Amino acid sequence: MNRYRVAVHITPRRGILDPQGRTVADALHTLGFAAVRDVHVGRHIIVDVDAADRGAAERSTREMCERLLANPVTEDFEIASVEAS
Amino acid sequence: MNRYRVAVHITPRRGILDPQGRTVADALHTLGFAAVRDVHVGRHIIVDVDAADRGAAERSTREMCERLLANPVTEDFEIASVEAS
Amino acid sequence: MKFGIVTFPASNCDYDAYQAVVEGLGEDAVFLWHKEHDLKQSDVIILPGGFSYGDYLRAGAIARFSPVMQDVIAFAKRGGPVLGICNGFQIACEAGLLPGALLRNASLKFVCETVQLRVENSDTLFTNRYERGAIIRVPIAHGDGRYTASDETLDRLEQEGRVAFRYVGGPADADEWWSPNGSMRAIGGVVNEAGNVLGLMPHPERAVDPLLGSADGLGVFESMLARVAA
Amino acid sequence: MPTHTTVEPRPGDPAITPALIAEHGLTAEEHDRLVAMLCREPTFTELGIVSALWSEHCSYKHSRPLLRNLPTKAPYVLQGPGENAGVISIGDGLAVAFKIESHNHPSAVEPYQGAATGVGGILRDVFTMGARPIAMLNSLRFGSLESPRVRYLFGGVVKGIGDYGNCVGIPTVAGEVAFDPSYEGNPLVNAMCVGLMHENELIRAVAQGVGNPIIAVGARTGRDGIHGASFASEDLSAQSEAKRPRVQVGDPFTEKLLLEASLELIRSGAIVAIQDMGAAGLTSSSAEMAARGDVGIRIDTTLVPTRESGMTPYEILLSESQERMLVVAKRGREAEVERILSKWDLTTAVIGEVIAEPVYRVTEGERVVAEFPGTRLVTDCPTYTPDAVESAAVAGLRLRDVSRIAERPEERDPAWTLEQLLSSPTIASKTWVYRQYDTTVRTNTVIGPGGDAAVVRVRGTDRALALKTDCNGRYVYLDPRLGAQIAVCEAARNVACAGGRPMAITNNLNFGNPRKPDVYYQLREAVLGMGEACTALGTPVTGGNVSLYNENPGGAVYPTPVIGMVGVIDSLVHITASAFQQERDAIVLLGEPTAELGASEYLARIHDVVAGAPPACPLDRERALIDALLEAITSGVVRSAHDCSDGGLAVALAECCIMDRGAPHGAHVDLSAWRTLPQRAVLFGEAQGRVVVTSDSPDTVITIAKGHGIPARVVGHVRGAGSPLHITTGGAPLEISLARLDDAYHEAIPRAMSRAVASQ
Ligand SMILES: Nc1ncnc2c1ncn2[C@@H]1O[C@H](COP(=O)(O)OP(=O)(O)O)[C@@H](O)[C@H]1O
Ligand SMILES: [Mg+2]
Repeated sequence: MNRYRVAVHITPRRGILDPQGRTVADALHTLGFAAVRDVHVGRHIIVDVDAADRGAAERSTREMCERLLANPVTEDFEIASVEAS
Repeated sequence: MNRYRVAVHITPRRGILDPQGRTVADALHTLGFAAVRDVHVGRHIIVDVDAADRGAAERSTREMCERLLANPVTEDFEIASVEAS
Repeated sequence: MKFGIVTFPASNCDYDAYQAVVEGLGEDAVFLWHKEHDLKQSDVIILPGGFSYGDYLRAGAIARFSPVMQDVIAFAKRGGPVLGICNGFQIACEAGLLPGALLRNASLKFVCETVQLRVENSDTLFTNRYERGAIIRVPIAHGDGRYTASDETLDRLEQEGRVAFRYVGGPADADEWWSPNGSMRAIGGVVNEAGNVLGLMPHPERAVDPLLGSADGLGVFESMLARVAA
Repeated sequence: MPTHTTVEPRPGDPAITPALIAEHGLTAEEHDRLVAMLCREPTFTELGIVSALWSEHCSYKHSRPLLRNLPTKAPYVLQGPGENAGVISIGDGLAVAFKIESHNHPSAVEPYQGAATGVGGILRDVFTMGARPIAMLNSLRFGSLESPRVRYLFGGVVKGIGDYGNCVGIPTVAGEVAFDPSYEGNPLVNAMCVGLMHENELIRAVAQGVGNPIIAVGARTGRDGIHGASFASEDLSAQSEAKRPRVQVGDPFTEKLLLEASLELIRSGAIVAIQDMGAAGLTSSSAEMAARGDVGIRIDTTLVPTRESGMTPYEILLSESQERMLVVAKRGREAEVERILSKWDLTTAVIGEVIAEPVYRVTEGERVVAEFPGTRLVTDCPTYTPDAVESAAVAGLRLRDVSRIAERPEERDPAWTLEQLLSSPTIASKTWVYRQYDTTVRTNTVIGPGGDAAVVRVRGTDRALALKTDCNGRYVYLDPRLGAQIAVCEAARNVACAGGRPMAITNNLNFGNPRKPDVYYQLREAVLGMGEACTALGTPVTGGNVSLYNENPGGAVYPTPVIGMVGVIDSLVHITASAFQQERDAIVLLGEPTAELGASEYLARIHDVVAGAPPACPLDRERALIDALLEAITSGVVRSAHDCSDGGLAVALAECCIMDRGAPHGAHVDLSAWRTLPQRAVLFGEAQGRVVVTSDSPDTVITIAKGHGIPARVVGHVRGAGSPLHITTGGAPLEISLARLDDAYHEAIPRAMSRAVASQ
């Protein structure tokens, strides 16, 4: 068994209102960051998991996303990276 | 001016209690993912910004993190990627 | 009639629901412990408000995997009446008992106030003691109450009369849709296809005593009593 | 006599040097006192323990002698100061536990977590008495909302209070917020909790019974909040230094489990004592419980569940990780305790026991790392009575004749002045704040925030509690003794306006550095003034908290002794609203305007002047006013009652018109009876002892008032929602539409907060 650090991005599905992104963008404008065009806020989840190999670590994290970490109705997820640790 | 998409990871600072991460790890164990060692829940922020070049896009996003996006006391941030878009 | 009220870790309106049933309605209520597979022969299940598992990750996401939820889901599938209030609504959506999801309020702030709801369908198991179109005053208190679903789902809910309550009372017009949390189409409560599960963000159990400002929520409990006891 | 043991230095611990002692905040005399107690040099662990227990926060060394002056007794006081919370009996075998606590410094660093953990701590203080928390209050002070950093702090604190209390499911029902530049950089965040119990469930945090196990419950211990200093040693390497977070993070989810589990434990009878591991964590909770019981205890730090590996005894003892409790169980009933805690998924571990030997002993496995004789660790801590001298500058400000300050041209229209005052963030509606608090959970809130005191009914009885926090720091700054008296009287008046008989107070003394003579003077005078008012009103002090060293680069904050008042409403029918209720009701003013303008919000807001003497506040008159008001309310002739405070009579009247946004009322008021007084003093002066009452039987109200020697007269009538607020005085009449009033009062804070925040 090896230890892996898997990073997951969970993002609001396109088309669904993202008030947090909008509010952050507005706040950035007020602070003077006029060049900001758009902001989206999602979750960045780090899972430390024991697995036989990278592939297994990724597969099992994918399953965690499907079952718990992401909401299939409103969110998309993506495995951003898998690193041996 | 070019448009860049900058991705930022904001994570709870190490050593600071992360009740959310712990609760999610416990839940994953209950769901049968016994190999999960630890979980941390942070934010994944995507900033679309106009800038002269990649470096400028990154610098300005870094400043946004320092001033607004990340809590300087409890969170760490990292610029995960800068892509021309 | 016996109401079973589920206590999840950090449920905090379980006791209020209990009081509403026992004192407000004059019926029996029992608490159901989340770790047990025992519905104690309840006729109706209430998933109460609160912050089950701290609402960490997403409101209701973890609670739906509690042991008792397997029994609640089976009970609902058999046609048993289930009322999900606030966090209970969130749990019911996460568990797939109801369509859609409840996202962070559009204001990004927790909001506590008394709102006006219009009864959109008075034929349901949960609303038959109201007049259709009646406007009732009920408190809300939530941070994640923005009802969200695909357009197809929303169209279908409306066609099938499954939008039970809508937020109304815009500044100009008492009948105007006006959602305190950014809910799509100002939806405050929906029922499932079979009509035996209601989820709503407002707290009818907090509106059963005129001393506290409104007794308009009692109708939800009376409606269930009228149908289930019959 | 206990023999003085030798305790070998622990390998890896730093040597005790004068520098290390100084870094631990101990003076040379305190060190000598410690050496005399131990008959030897302390070990590193012992130094840490003492530095925590003798810190201002734990030992009250600069305030304890003063606090002895406070009245603490009444037949209904079941528990006075000295326990986790005070307790009063409210009849029918029921009792109320309540206490206030500050989290000013943590909130200045990290507003969200600082405020949240403050709420967590005060909740634990109340439920460890055996009471179920039923209401939360708070008292907040910030700098000017013009600053983006202040907006960040304000927003974060409010969200932190809300998120924590909402999750645990306790309604936050009342409070106060004021803004003044003196709090810039050092906000005040005080949280109060009120709990209900049966008298026979009262449990005190007193360790007893040789052989009884000591159990750590709840969250694991991490390296959070260990104060100490930055010393180098093997164990406390730079690396562990980096791991030591500057702030504690709250976990309201665990708190809710702790709450339920603690109440179940107390009811089971399987435990002797229970206490929060709050400031100075395991050290103070264990030492205080031992001292109260006058028993010895032994703790083995290797048995404490930790979040990280390699923690030293020093770190474990001083950690301030949140959501942890210390329990003394009855020997033989450990399994029962364990069963209850595991039902609530809480970590538990037996970490020590009560022992016959009169010592406080800490071991790391077999090795003794700290040992103190008897309970002297707690009882021998030093106290100080520094010099007290009033600041000449402040005395000068107080003596200034503010009646000579010229009016601004805009003031020719008093409606302009009223609008300015209503939109002053200190006066403006705090709906932006309490909309973020769950105020209705537990279904007992009869009157939530927005009026005077909040009212929470006591289920199963015909009674209710009236609750409020109050303090005007500017008054206390200009005259500490009088200002503190006014704080008590204002809280009592607010409680009485809701129909409550003021019963008892808790208090939070927020002051600057007590070693400065002018600050110590403020502290001494304020404590004396508070005591005098409490004696006069018959409201003993059952507890409180002292927060000193509230300073910013510009000097100390305004001295702010916040009063948390608990009152009892004898029958639900006597619950009284603040807003106007009914058209055509007569408006009766109890008490009278005066020429006073000193220390007012009017001077601060309109003229940018902080000067003059605060309004007089004869205590017997305040008592008579409260008696008169309560007699009128219980006679059933009062439809609404609202006291005059910040902004004076015009503001109070305006608030009565528009505070209930859903049901506004106009009013027609005639104050020309006082035309000989300066118009601005009549409208905006803050004369004490006044209440605006509405009634359909004004004659009865007036007769009752006169019976108590309180002047009273009909000053106008309530009008419908279409009418303006119209006030005649000797001078230019004041007329203003409800829409303008509403906008000024209700939109000021949302408007300010819609501007950007900045965390830096
Ligand atoms: N921080 C707060 N939390 C909850 N309620 C608050 C807070 N600040 C103010 N309020 C509420 O707003 C109302 C007005 O408060 P305040 O101006 O302090 O009243 P008063 O002048 O009568 O003391 C009260 O009902 C009070 O409880
Ligand atoms: Mg008042």
